Amino acid sequence: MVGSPVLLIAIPLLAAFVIPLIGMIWKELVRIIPGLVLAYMLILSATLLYYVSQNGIIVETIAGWQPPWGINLVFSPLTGFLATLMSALGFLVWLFSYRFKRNVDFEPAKKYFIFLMLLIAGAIGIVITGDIFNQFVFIEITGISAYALTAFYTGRNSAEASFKYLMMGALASSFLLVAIAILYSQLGTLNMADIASKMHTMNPTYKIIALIFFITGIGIEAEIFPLNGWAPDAYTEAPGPVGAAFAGIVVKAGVYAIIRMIFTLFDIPSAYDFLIVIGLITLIVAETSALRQEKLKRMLAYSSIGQMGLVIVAFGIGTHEGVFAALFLMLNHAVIKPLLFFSGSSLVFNSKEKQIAEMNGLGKRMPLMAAFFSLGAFAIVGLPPFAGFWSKLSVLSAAANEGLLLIIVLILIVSVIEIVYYFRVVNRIFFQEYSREKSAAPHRPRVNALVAMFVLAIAILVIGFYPDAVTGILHNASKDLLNTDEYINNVLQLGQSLTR
Amino acid sequence: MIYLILIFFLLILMLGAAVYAVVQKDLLYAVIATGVISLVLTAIFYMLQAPDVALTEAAIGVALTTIIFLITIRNTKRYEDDYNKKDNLKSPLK
Amino acid sequence: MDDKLFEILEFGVYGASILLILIGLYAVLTKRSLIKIVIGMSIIDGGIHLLLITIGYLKGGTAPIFSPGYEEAAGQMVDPVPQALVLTAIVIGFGVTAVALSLIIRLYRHHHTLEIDEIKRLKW
Amino acid sequence: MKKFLVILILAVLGFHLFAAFSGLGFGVTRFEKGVKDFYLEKTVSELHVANTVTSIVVNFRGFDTLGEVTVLFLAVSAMGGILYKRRHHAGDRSVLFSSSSIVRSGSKLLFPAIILLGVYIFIHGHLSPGGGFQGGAIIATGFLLMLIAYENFSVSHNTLSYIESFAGIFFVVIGLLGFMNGGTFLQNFLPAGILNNLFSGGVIGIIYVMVGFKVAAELTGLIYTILHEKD
Repeated sequence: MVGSPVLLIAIPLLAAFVIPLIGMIWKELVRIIPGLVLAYMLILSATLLYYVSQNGIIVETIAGWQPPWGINLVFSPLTGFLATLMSALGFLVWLFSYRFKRNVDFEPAKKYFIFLMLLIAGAIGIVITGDIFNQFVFIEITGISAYALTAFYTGRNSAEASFKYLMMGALASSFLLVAIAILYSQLGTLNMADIASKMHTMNPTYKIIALIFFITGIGIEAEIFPLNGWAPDAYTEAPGPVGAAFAGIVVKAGVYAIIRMIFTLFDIPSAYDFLIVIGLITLIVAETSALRQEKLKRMLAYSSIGQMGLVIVAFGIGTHEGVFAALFLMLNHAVIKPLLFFSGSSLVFNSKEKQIAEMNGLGKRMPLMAAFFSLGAFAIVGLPPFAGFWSKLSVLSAAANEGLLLIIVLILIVSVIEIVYYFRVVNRIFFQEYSREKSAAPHRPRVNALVAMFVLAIAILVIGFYPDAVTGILHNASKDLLNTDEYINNVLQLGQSLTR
Repeated sequence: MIYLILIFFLLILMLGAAVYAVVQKDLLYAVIATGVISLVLTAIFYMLQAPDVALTEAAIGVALTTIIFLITIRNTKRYEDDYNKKDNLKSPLK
Repeated sequence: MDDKLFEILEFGVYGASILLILIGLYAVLTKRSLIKIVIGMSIIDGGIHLLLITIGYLKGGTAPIFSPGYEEAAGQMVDPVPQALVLTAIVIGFGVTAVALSLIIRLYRHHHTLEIDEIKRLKW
Repeated sequence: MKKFLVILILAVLGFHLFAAFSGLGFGVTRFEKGVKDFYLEKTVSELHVANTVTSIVVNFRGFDTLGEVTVLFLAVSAMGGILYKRRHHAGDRSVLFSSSSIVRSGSKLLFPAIILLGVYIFIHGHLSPGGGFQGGAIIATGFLLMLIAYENFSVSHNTLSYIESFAGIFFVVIGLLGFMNGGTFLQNFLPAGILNNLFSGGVIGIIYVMVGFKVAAELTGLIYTILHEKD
């Protein structure tokens, strides 16, 4: 075995404590070390994912206590897939923002990369932990780094967006604690597998109350409908790469936490219908709001919320195909949305208000960025040769197999709305006259940013033309999510076999 | 017996402080009332056999939280906007 | 007599912690001063901590600390797990409160007001 | 109008919460096979730590504590970033109130005693109530007292940052040493000693002392940061 899942958490934390010391010696290291750590995490999680696909789930215990008693980390095909995705994306975000603020003496810039690294470590922690209170702690780590990153620019609006996010996040964590209190008072344990195995003994009333509190708590991170008021502001006011990290990493962790609760922990069948309903509402409200937006990043934020709604609908279908489609959507969204954020933030880099109207005619001045943006736009609305097409097709076929015609109709209508607002932007970029003052030099992204965008673009094309390259991993992952008994056995059996 | 009555008294005191903290327009008094809530919670935690938590709450809840609230009020302002300001009110803060 | 009072106490402790949570929620939802909102959040935290400790309480129990000569006393001890959780939760709550207050100071620097209605330039 | 709506919603929520929790029972043993009994047994028989809360916080659920000190670290860093101003006046500090000489001499007398109490509490974290968090917070209150009483009392920011970083590094490194020796992260690899001795519990005492230093430095830094904000 090459390493162990615990290193995915321990190494970033160690690096976060080391960086302030080393930064006193050579300031450049403040930016370099997080990148090295993220690259290490990427290599480690990829090799572990390969190992897991060959040999079965890794259950890592902490402090040598067996799972019902100690905290454990679960590295299964599903969690491994998400952890690999997050660390890969994290590395790309680091690469994009490497030369982001040249001046390291600027106090927030000194800490930007620490926050970014801990954001990703926290998100990976949410995914691979097997203990609900530990998950709460990781949610807080992710949350505080996200608040700090949102308030990165010293303008007036960023503090406000950050405060709004913080308020909702703090309320959410209180709700989460109440849910944990209810579960602990009923079952006397905090381990997820143990809770899942004892869940049938619990009084149904408590079960529903606990689930409601959980979903309200985690729904804030997952951006489900009534709880996503923070998202558009935070995405708009945060720096571009941070928006990409929110859309690609934080939201995925939140969605994972919700589906782990519903698929594994709580055996409430009606929760799946609830997921479909809430997902559809999120999808429709977000996409219609996106239509009205005038700022680019705000539009992307609403589009991201809508995509998450679609993911939740697909999970709510509940079959193997549905879960597969949802994971495929998550993968595609994690690849496409960062490309849109990267290229979009480069396109509106010099403009003051970041309006869509200011993007007129940029296709001639910044052809590469415009090409990347339109590639992302085509992919996310689901045009055939690109990545988004396959995932949307699999959602539709999963819904069709279950005979959920209403869902199909709604998804198609929403796709039309999506096409309208993305193509409006593409139209402005390519077919309108350049409207800003002529003297303004176009923003030229640096080499590292270009490399990050190239990697994402190539990933979109590869997934688009050879979807088989990823479907194997996704099928394994969805099997893993649906097989609750195996999860419980794998975690608790180790408890019996491992003796100290 | 006395013990139980004492807990009741503390709970009522705590709720009273909470209501006072919410309705009081003068933020300084509201913050002090929040500190009182933490102080009473410390005593209740101790009575419920949780000395570790009581120590933490005493140091963090009573001392540090109150002081960072006070510093914030000192750096921003003392009253909610619909507070009917009395000119002759004197206080060590502002 | 004591048993009767103890039953009322059950009512009282759970009721007080839930009321504390509700009072805090009321402040967060209706108050317009930013500092009041943060005060409300810390009141909610207090209520939840009390709730957790109450769940772990055992009638006539002792604190979960073994003194010399009483190594077998585990049966009469209160549940230590909620206490450990509350320890963690208090420290995390303090961190979040501190970040919130520093954001308030920065907002005040720009807007010179603490009223949420006057600050709200971003739409909800 | 809005207030009544909120009160109505809260009343419904409160009713359901109360219905849920009043059925739980108060002061009763609620579950037969919970994790609690295991912890209470193993803390005496294997870890030799008298304070069960300490053994849970540092060993059984030590990963939570690692996350928690990270949260504090993040909070301090975030405050530094959020409150950053371009034109930073080094000497500016908000003065809560001008202190009289009684307060000054009193603080000077109390300060060493408070520090000593804090150190005592986190060194004896595995024997008596208290531990790293409590001791660290008490030390921070000591510094707070001095910061309030003396307008020109200052703490070196670099020193705080050194203490914080080194304590954090030691925590993770001790965890990784356990990983290399015993096979799992944060595992105890030192002899457990005798129950109720100062040198017992293996790495638990060491980790809690580290947590104490880290929490003290972080909380002091936090207060220092917010106190140096003056417009």
